[in-house]
Amino acid sequence: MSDMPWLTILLALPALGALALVLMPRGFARSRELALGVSLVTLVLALFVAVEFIVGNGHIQLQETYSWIPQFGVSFALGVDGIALSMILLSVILVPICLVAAWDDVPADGTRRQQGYVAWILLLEAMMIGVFAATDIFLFYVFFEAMLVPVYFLIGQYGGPERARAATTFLLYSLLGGLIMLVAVIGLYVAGPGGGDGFLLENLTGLEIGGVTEKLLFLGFFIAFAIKAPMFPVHTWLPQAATEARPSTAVLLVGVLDKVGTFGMLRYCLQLFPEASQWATPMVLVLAVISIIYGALLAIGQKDMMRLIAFTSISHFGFIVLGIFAMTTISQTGSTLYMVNHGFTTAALFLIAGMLIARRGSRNIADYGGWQRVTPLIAGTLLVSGLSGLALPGLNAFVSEFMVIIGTFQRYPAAAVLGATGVILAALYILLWYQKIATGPAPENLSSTTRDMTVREKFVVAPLVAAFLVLGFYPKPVIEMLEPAVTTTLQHVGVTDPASATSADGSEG
Amino acid sequence: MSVLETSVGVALADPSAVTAVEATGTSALAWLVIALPLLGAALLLVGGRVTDTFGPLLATALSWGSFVLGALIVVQLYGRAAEDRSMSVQLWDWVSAGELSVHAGLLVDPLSMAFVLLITFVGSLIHVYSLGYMANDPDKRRFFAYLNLFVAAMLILVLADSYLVLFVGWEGVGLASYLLIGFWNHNPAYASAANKAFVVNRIGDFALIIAMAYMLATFGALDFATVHGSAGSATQTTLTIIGLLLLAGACGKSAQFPLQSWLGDAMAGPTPVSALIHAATMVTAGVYLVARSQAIYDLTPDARLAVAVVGAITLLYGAIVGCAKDDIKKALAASTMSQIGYMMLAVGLGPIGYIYAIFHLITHGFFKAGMFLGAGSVMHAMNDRVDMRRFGALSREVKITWITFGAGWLAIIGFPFTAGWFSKDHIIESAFSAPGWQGWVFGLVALLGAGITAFYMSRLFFMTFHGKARWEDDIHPHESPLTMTIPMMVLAVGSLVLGAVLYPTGLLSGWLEPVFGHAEGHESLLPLIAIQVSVFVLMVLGVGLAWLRYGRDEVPQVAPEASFATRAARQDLFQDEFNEQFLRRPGAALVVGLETADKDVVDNAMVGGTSRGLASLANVVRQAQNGFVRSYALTMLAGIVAILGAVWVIQ
Amino acid sequence: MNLSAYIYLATLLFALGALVVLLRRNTIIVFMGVELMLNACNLALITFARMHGTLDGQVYALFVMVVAAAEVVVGLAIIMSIYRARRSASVDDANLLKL
Amino acid sequence: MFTAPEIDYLALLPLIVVFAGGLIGCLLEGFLKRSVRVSAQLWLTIGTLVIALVTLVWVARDNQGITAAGAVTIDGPTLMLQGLLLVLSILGVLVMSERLGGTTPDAFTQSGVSVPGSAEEADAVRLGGTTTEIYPLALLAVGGMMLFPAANDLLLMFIALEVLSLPLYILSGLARRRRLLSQEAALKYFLLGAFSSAFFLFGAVLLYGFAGSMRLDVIAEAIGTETGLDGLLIPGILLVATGLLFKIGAVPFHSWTPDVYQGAPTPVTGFMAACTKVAAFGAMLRVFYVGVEAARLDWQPILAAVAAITMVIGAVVSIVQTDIKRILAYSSIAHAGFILTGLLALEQVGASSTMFYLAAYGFMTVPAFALVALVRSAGSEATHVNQWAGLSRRAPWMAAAFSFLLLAFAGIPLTSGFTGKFAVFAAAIANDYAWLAVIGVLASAVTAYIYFKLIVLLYFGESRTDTVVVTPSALTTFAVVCGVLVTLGLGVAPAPVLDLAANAAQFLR
Repeated sequence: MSDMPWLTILLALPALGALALVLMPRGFARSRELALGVSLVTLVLALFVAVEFIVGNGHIQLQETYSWIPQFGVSFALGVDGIALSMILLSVILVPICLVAAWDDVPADGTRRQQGYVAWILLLEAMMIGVFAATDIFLFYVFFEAMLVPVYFLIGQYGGPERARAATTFLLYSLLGGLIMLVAVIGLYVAGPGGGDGFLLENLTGLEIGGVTEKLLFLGFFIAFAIKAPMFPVHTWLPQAATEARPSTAVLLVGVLDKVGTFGMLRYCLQLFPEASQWATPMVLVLAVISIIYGALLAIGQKDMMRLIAFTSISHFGFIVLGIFAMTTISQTGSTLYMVNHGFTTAALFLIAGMLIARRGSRNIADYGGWQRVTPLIAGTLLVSGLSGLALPGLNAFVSEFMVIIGTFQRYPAAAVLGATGVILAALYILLWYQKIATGPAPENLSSTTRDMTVREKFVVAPLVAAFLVLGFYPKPVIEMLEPAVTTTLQHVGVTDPASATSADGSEG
Repeated sequence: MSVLETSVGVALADPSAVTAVEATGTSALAWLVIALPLLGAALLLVGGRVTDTFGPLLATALSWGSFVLGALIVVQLYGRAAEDRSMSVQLWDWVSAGELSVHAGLLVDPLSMAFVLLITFVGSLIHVYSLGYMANDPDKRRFFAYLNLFVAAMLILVLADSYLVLFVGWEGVGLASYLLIGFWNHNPAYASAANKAFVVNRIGDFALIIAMAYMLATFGALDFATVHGSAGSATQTTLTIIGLLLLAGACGKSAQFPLQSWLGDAMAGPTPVSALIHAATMVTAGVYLVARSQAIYDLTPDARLAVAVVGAITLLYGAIVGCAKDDIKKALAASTMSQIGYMMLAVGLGPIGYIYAIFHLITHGFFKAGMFLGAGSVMHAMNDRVDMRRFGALSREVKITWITFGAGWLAIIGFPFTAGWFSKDHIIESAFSAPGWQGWVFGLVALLGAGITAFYMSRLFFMTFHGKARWEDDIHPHESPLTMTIPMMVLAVGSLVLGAVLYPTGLLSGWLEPVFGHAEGHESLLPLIAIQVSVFVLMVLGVGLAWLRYGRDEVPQVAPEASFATRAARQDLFQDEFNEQFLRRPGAALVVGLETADKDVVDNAMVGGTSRGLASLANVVRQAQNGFVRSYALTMLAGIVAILGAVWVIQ
Repeated sequence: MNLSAYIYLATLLFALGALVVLLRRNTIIVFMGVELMLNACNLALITFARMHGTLDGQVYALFVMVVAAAEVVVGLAIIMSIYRARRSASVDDANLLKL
Repeated sequence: MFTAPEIDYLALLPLIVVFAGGLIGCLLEGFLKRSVRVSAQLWLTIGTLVIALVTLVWVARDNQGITAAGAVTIDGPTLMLQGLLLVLSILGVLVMSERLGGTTPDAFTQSGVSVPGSAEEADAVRLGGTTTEIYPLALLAVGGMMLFPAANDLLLMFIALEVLSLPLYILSGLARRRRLLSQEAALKYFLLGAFSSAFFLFGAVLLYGFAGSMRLDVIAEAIGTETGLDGLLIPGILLVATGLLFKIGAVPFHSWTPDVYQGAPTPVTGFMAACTKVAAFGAMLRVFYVGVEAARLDWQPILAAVAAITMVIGAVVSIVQTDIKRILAYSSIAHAGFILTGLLALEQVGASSTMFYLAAYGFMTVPAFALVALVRSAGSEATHVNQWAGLSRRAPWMAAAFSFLLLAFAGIPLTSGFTGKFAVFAAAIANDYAWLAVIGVLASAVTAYIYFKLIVLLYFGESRTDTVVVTPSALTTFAVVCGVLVTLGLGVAPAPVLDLAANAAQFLR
């Protein structure tokens, strides 16, 4: 069983699904069903992969390496550690949910529009799997950049009125970051051992490049990831993109795609450039803390709910980056867990906001009010998702946010305390939003046909809420998957956890 | 876990040394105490309309189930030796990474069980009461779901065996409180009140999170056993900081100064909620937290002093505000603040105060819940009016309510031999025994507070039940149904006799001694009898003054113009104005400013600036592309000359 | 006479040719400027051939002349057609394509 | 004194075939009647090119060497570039032959000598005039192009330059529509081309003065020895470079590019853009790698500066263009800069990356211009960007193909554009030109803006009713499909071609 090229199959499946959809005749009526089927099969397959994965081993597993472009030193190499696998699982879980949520986004009008829509989503899924599974830096870069295209079309072709501008801004930002990274990618190869497989991660780890070169290479990678993540001050594309994108697209964009940024920081910045990472830590921590507070404050002031969610994500990404660069086992495990949790939380927020928008036809928060009385279930699940967003204990995000804060505190108390103020601000932006949407007298100007959640929408929300609870109360399986990988990363960086001031067994020993 | 091999005597002198053994018997089912109401909440919320009919009853039953189970556990503990009454129930490995290892675990010990009994008993009574009170509310099912959720969260809070699990309950009760305050959120003001409660609480929670971070960094663990066990090895500064952070957390939850502002607004919730959450249980969580963290506070007099100071300030603050409120629920809320101030003061006094704090907490849970339920009953009678200036002379109309409320009133003003008398007098006495100047200050504050309490509670009582009827025209007061009155009666009995049952018999102090240790004999600044007499005299003065002004005299139906002091008290000593002026407005301005900055500076400079720069550069360069061949040739020649020139310069 | 003088002359001629291209408006004259530049090259070629004492340069010059002639054919054809269309031989009039 | 030089006819066979084909074409012009001329010429031309390609692969490859008195080198780079030229010109000729259902190639005037808009012209149209001379002209140009990189002698290089340029000048002026623009383009191209070739010649003369021969190997030997005329070396090199830089359209010798690209018949533009660049870069490679490599310290900085400024200007100015052909022209300028970056790296990797990029660029440019020619408004080509708005709805395949090519231009991974950029930047970084690579990626990001603006327009713009996409015949379709497939193939599996380029990158000196 383990000889099977699991990851390649996993990657190819949605890609082939997308191809099949494109090849279907114009006006093919079952494209949504086909896409959903493919994504579900992918999900099942991914679960098989997860079973093959040996938990507790921090190294890269399920490796496959094929020579691809030996002249450049490029291999088609896939493999996962716990972090990558968790992100892949997040992706393959979210895609079917998004497909169901997007069921009525694009009507089947006899053209290829609907086919295109779901095909792009499947293609995106393939690339998301690829970007997390790649263990060759060139391959990673290829997916990193190629991924922009499906998103670009998903936003630009199927988004809101300002979609063209949003799509372009998104693309240029990401492309700029990516291209800067390209220089660093090449530079890294030059600094490395070279050869026909010189881009393999394992060949580039532990190079001890040192000096200015390492710092520059680090910056090349970091800038790309910071844009992707996105961190202050290179975040302005996200609110635009998230606002104009369809909710499902926004979920995949913010929930999964942006994680490539933080994933990259962990996997590439830290692991490849340990010295430079430590050199850059103060700067990064400052940016992370600014992101947390800045994103949260801006979220409070938003009038457009999609923008609001986008800004909350900027705040949350601040936490993730904070945890990554605090470089303690707890903080990094927290950050990686946060990456998973944030995926679910944001998905729920975007999709439920999308349900509201579909009913009211407006993203403007002020157009709502009293909807708890009209659509109690939507309002209720919105609240639950919001509570997850503000990291209420018992729901998923709490565990990770808490771990980030206390883990960071072990090494950088000031950053942790400043970052933790995000906890207070989160309560403000979520609850004020919920208040404006759901509370107050029942709206009068609403057509009587406005229905509460449909069965389809229940299928969208139920797994997400289930994920909140499971990850909130029993995150252990995920943590066990993540922690060894984090430990390995920290070993590469050469950082050990700070010991507590008093030994654990205390004076009574 | 290994059982400690130290003698019992030492263990009692150093209560943190009590090591929990793995729970057996009924105690092992402690998780069920939490699970029952949690299940109720889940069923009612997920079940939807199907559960409309039987949901409320089910919720009530499950709550009682918890109480019964809690009682059985207490019985089991009682059967064990005093030092063996601490048991742990390990459920599952919750969060473990690196040094952090937190199990979802419960600590069943006398302190937690005391709370369990209080919560489930009062909670269940209030469930019953709500059956009547909410009978006609269309969202009754949701209400009971939230109530159950609250009970579950509160039980998690008190049963937790680590700060992190405690925090789950801590925020869980915050959530339940938020949901219930905003239960009638079609009124925008109520929704705002709910938000305010949550957000202010979050400030406290923030401190608590940092406290936990500090603990982890210091002790490498978050469970009570390790943290308390190794508290002695931490530096004084560390302990003080942790103590202050925990205090800040407690202030948020218990509406202590300076995070007190939300409690008054929280009265927006249905009255049973105010009784259960904002009087009897949740708001006392801060006191529980400090008491539970005694091992830390014992070692840091500075933090303890801060606790006492906060308690003393709040005690007076609440009392003063209580004197001026005309809204019956807000007056009760102010009184709650004040009473919790007493408890905080007591825990801040250290070992001498812990037991009295918990004692007062329990009695207060009874009498204050009783009075809130009474207030609810009055509102029920008065078509949900809350303005006491339009009450009066209700004693005849709602007799049961009047009597039960009277019991609570007697208890809170500290009428001799009622429950409140036992618990509050001891706190005042303990306050006088604090060392140095603290004894005088805290003692006198507590004493003064007792007098003011007597005044404002009597004011409330007289304005509501005595004097002339000042009802609005369409009001026809009527007594509440049995589902409401029976809980009130039970609580009234508790208010009167609980003190006598628990204290003189040594029941409570014996029960809690394994946790808090034996209270050392202490030197009071004043003789005990002097204190008791002064308390009594002050009480009589307070009641008398209130009678003169609100029982005998005509009470104006509209609040008259008043002195600055009265106006200040009516407006909660300007707490909201302060927050508005110094927190909300600058905050809002900051948000607006940042929003503009994000658009105009960050986006504009990064994106707009770059694109504008490039476009203008392009427009400059393209001027050279003017279509004239000769101009192109000139460009080329210029290029050649430049290149040759450059080479010439280089060489 | 120093051979380098011819080189300077050739350079001068070349520069003159370039200036003609830059300064004159008539297309034919502009083209003549280019021819002048080519012929300056020829002069230089021959001079260098003389300097190096080989015949290569002279042969090169012949080639260049042939090429120049071919260029004239094509060039004049283009100039003619554009002249017929526009009734103008000014290079500055051909500036529809710009920016 | 003169001895008849040895000439290896087998090595020159492809060249001979092409020139012979061109001459036969000229004869056919005279003898065939009008009605059969078009197809006869087409078949002759294609046949000639195919035969040349076959002889190149089967004959010339086995007869490498320096021949014809040291004037012609048939070596790896020559063969590679000649082969590339042949394939590209086959595609180019196919596109030129597009008749769109008419009887004559659609893009070309039926009577080049007639005055635009005159009665003469109308008569020619009525009588079914054809401009079949484009075929021999194209063949002769291809011959010149093939000779250009093979020339080991600057004089031969000059002649090849003229041989390739003169037919192109004429081809540029033969557009059927907008003839004034076309003629103006021809004039500009001609005057500036002649001007620049004069500089090239003068440079060659100076080098002759320096070394006593125009043969590159002699010049190479002379560098470093005292010749008495050392001062001529550097000006000579730079003037020769000027002539070549003009051909590739490098700043500041680029001014002609946009005007000529815009005015010339679109298929010619495509042919010229792709093939001229290949030929000119081939010549550059030979001059700089074989001839004056030893003096690299003098010319490398200059060329680096030119490359940098070329990338920047090409990229920046492209963003304010509103005409598709001008956009592609500026893009070709920017691409010239990218290729120069690779060329600067020297060594084998410089040559191989340059050649690979040329292949990639050629295969995207020809089909791109072919597609441009299909978009019509009121009978003539609609090249203003606004006329392209919303085309995807009416011509999904055309829009998809063009967008894909734009992605390749932008250098998105999985297209040849990315592989090419990677190759040249990698070469540059490995040889201490990292700064140039940084400028390169920044310029790429800027150019991406305009490419994606076009995609935005194609897909997300408001559709215009007066713009139509004509259905191409099999000729264009074949060329476009070929180009797109190669572009994809070089992106996904470039290893064989990279191998080829690497093996071919050995110059005979």
